[in-house]
Amino acid sequence: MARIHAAQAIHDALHLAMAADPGVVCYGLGIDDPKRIFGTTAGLQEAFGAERVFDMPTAENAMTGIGIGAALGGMRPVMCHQRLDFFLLAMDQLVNNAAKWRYTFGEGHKVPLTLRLILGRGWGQGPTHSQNLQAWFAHVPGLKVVMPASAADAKGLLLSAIFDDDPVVFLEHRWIHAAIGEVPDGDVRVPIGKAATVREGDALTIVAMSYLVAEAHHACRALEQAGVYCELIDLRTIKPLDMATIRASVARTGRLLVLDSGFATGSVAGEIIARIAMDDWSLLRAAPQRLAAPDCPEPTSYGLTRQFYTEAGDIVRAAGKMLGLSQLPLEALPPARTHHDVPGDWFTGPF
Amino acid sequence: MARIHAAQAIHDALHLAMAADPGVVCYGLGIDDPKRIFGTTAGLQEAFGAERVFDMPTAENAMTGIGIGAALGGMRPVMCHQRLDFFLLAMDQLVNNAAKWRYTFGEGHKVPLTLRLILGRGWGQGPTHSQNLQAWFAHVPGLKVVMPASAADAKGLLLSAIFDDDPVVFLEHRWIHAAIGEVPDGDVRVPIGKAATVREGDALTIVAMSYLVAEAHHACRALEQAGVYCELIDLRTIKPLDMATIRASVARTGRLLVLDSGFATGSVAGEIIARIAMDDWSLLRAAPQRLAAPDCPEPTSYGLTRQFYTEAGDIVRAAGKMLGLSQLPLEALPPARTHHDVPGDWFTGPF
Amino acid sequence: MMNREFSLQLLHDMLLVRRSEEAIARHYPQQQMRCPVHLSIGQEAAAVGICAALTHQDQAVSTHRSHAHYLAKGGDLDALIAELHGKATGCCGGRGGSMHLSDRRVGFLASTAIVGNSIPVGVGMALSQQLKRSQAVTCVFLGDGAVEEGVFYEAANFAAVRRLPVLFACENNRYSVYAGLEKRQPAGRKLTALAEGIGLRAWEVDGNDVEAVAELTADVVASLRDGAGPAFIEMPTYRWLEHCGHADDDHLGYRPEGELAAWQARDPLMAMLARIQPDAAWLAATESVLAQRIDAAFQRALAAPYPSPASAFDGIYASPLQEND
Amino acid sequence: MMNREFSLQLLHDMLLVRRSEEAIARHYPQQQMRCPVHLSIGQEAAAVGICAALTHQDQAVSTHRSHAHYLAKGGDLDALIAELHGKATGCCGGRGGSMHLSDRRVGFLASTAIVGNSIPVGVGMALSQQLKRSQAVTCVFLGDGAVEEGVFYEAANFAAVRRLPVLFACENNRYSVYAGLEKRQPAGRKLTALAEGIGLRAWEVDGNDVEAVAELTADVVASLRDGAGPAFIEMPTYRWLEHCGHADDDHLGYRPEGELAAWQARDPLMAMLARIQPDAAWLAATESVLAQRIDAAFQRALAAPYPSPASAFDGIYASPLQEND
Ligand SMILES: Cc1ncc(C[n+]2csc(CCOP(=O)(O)OP(=O)(O)O)c2C)c(N)n1
Ligand SMILES: Cc1ncc(C[n+]2csc(CCOP(=O)(O)OP(=O)(O)O)c2C)c(N)n1
Ligand SMILES: [Mg+2]
Ligand SMILES: [Mg+2]
Repeated sequence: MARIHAAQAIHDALHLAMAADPGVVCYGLGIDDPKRIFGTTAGLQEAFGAERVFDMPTAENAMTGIGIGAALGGMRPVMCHQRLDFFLLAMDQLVNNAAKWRYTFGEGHKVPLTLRLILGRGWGQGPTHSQNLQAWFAHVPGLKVVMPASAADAKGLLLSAIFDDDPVVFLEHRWIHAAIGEVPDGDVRVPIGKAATVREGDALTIVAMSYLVAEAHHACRALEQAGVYCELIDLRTIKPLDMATIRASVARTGRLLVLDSGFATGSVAGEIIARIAMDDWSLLRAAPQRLAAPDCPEPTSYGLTRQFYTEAGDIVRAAGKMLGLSQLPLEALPPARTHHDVPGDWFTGPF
Repeated sequence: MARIHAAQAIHDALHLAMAADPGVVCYGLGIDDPKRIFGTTAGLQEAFGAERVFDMPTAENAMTGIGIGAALGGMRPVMCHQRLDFFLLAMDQLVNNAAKWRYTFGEGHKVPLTLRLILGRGWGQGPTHSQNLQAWFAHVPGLKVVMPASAADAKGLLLSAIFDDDPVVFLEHRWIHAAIGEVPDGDVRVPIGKAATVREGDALTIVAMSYLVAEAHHACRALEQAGVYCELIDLRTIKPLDMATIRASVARTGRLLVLDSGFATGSVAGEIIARIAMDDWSLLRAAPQRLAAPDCPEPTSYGLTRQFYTEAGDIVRAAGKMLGLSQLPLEALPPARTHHDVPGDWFTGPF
Repeated sequence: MMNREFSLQLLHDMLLVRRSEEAIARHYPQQQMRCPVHLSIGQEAAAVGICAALTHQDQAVSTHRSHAHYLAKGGDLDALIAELHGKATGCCGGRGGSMHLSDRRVGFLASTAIVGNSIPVGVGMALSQQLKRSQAVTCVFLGDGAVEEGVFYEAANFAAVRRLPVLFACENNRYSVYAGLEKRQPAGRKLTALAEGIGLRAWEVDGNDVEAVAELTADVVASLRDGAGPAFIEMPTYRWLEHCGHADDDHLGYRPEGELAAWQARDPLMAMLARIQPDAAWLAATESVLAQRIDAAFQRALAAPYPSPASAFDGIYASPLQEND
Repeated sequence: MMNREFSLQLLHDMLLVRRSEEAIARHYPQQQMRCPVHLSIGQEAAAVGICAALTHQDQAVSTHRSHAHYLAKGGDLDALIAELHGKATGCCGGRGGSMHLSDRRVGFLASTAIVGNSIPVGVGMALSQQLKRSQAVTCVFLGDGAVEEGVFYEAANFAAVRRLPVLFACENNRYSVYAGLEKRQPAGRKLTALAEGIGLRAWEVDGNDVEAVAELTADVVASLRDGAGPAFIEMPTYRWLEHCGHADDDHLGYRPEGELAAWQARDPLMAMLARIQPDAAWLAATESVLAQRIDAAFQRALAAPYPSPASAFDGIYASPLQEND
């Protein structure tokens, strides 16, 4: 066990995986550059050589197909993109090939490919450096999708992704890089497909993913000050959804609020709500709700972005409405950051 | 008014639009070839010249960006792909550029681009010629998405799409090409964003899109024989959703069944169900349901594809379950086609 | 000069492809093969000549038009015909159909229905071969249309940067569906010059001359095994039948009058026959064995069961999803 | 030889770009420009030389590194600086920030943050120019990294097929972020040879010699207006500061020792000063006017309001969505 931040945890997972299996190769723009993808690939090339750890041309589509081919050739490629948005160029390879070949061609065609896609937020990331398209990936049969919220899960899910025999989209929020927590030493994996109940309560089930789990924790703590105990479920895996865990919680609380960092329409939050409404209708005591990003491209201006992110206060307000609270414990929330567009005051740009 | 099939209606819309506005240009693989994209572009190049109607290199991504640039240059490009699946190559241009520029750059940057994407089905279309990814497009702010079910709507929605100042994804199901119906003469547009209530009833609201509307009609007719009157809503537009029409119907019926031709998880059907559950909880008298494609790549084999499509019988069964019918009027359905993988016995392949 | 046994093998393989494709065309109208088919009649020399230089350890990827590549790579005729029929005995258990063939036993990695999208996969396979210090190479079959996809360019660039053991085998039949080259590519541009511009070593060889293709490919593959870096071979050739389907479509007029006839006069099979003048008995025996094999393949395919509908949702994942419903 | 007035204009425009970028670098640490910035210090000659041959009717698209292109194309300094500050008075009302600039008044169509993705848009604009029988041309600015994207290749191919009036202006600064060319492209491959392989007319010119760039571009643009077909100009040049941000980062060691110094010795601005020896009074006056303009731009930007939060969701669509909620 060590207290480290998630960027370090990711780094550790990569080192462990490469040491454990000579088939693991890591590549992506900047993987061996001075910044080492926010530090996550530090020392990797030094430890495992330029053949297994390499930078690439700016050619996302072919490089994804090359990962598929290498995977079929027995490798376990881990490809990293500094923003998910760049990866829109590679949808053909991901969806038409990686996701479908095991099914179409049979057992000889497993595609153990891990795609680290980093999600941008804040500091003028703007319309094309901030998209959270987990709903797209979740819609595609043949893919698995994970979104860690904590340092331990970042490590454990990345290890699971790398050693999984299917393509796994690992969605890595830029703001969780700084999340600090206890992380088990060694090759300790977090299973794909299992959500975690990170707070218990009986008033309301809050389901969150990735960085929103941190905001939800703040909200839950504040609500507890008002005597309202919410159950907080960290999804961790987006596909497959761990509906059993969500259902069991809703059975206790009768109320469901889902947080999603993606655009509202067609969000994973909507899918969860639909499934509960379809399959567990009788468990619900009130209309389920979601808080998601607005259906709007994200602007760059500091003056415009505040409304684009769900924050603890929004969660408290939504919970209050669902529970009919007359008074909201907003003052129990931690003081707001000086600037809404950075993870903390220590952050000085540009990314 | 004329009784024509939808392929002809699309053809007529293209001719009308090109005649009305010299800025309309049409391009796509095969647009001027002997098959003329299932007949939809017959005579177009002869009438409007090779400058405005042209074939293209097999280069979907750049050709989409070229459409965006031409649109910014004052044209109204209509690009056609014989399968939606090919268009996965162009997600960057569609999502990062077309969808976002009006918002990012302001008024000078309207992108009146129409994307005709044809959805394959049956006759061994297999995993990469059959995808119905409307949920993806609906998730993207800045896009509009339409899916006609009838000949009249195919014409009217295509005209609206072409003359709309925003990018519109026109999802054209291969099996509606043969749909025959009365189609108004001339430039008669069907507004984007309005669903149509195509059958009235009080027992159950069925929402469908595209070819599924035909299956739903059969199901509703059979259910009527059993004295069960369903309201059938043809969505027509996928983005924006006409929730007002759906809501008003659910207010009458209290029951909602949504049909979707896309993969179930993350489907538009799920979004509709989630919205009703969130916003109109009190209207529902039973758990809403959906029938969608399985979360599985579509195989090629005739022996495997039957379960990949929702048919009238499935709809009757689902309705029966929701309504607690003890007897299902399955015998009132029209006789099954000899082969499930073709729109009719007249179809002899290959596409 | 080639040794005669090898030449006869080339001739045999071309006959295998030709007769198989002819049989597919013949049977197709019976609607038992319910999937799009893209036949290679007229293009056999390219497939056979290239594959003659490859071993089963070498890998190949291909396109929508892949029957010839599969057979030439040593593929299983029965498994091919069954696959076209969507049967459980097909090389992909019926899931792939004509446009998605694969058989790892013979190093036929995959063919796909999205133009160009198997190209980088082949390059990735070559990357794994290089990383494993294998002597094997990968052959990427592609058409003149696929060259237009950016993914070809991107993949070729990477192959050149890493000097990967990959051969781009381009059958330039001048058409992409019904569209001639002039609609799609700059007038007068040579594909070999394009490939060289990107950084590939490039050759052109008569795609209807199986011996020429085989000879050149043998040299090029040897150089690939020596680490000389990726290569591109352009093979001008011609498709005789319609793009998709079983029929002759010359009446449609999308090709200049007489073009097909001129190419048919250069039939790669007849040219090879004329050149090596096989013994008549050998030829008759070969034809008859092939006819029987092909016949048997169709009979077996027809008799074989469809995959069980209960299996339709199996194997989407290698490590199964545990939907915790 | 150029006429002196024109040369002075080139010098002036380079000074404008240099001093503006220097001011941005100076102010950036104050964290009022809360968006990534990619500065062009060292690369001014390319931007200015190219744009000198373009009119406001001509269109340009650009990349993440577009301040210089925007200013050289006649862009509004105040609107640029305000945009970097996210203010309502910015050329995109603050929505775009440094990586998404646009100003249709001066034919600056768009710059984007996705490498390569403005390229086809520029080609499409050229298509509209051709269809409208306009004399205008489109300039597509791109970097040596963007060349690796398949979309460049696809777009260039189409431009060549249709002989579109498009100029690909490639600033080859040898780096994509921290990665040198040798990691990304085949050793020894010339970009001009690549471009010619694709079917473009291609030239290389010293990207640090503004007069040479301007002269060549004037000829090339004239040929574009005459319908000679698309052209590619490679301009070797060098970025002095870090890829993204305001600082010098030579200590990071990703560039060979002395490389930056050697290029700084070939400072395009100093070279031009040395060559045309402007009158000292002119120079002093120019510098002082520029300093004032730049200062004023920053003051105005700081004083300007942010766009109203209430407007955040306006204008997603040109024809508004009527969500029938
Ligand atoms: C991405 C994509 N775009 C378009 C198509 C439609 N299509 C199928 S085959 C084909 C022709 C390709 O031509 P070429 O590569 O020369 O192969 P050939 O058919 O001549 O063997 C096209 C355009 C497709 N399958 N995939
Ligand atoms: C599709 C995509 N991939 C990666 C990036 C990250 N990225 C931003 S700028 C850049 C460098 C591009 O290099 P070049 O085109 O030479 O331009 P320069 O920065 O040298 O001006 C990269 C890789 C991106 N923005 N978009
Ligand atoms: Mg071809
Ligand atoms: Mg560069």
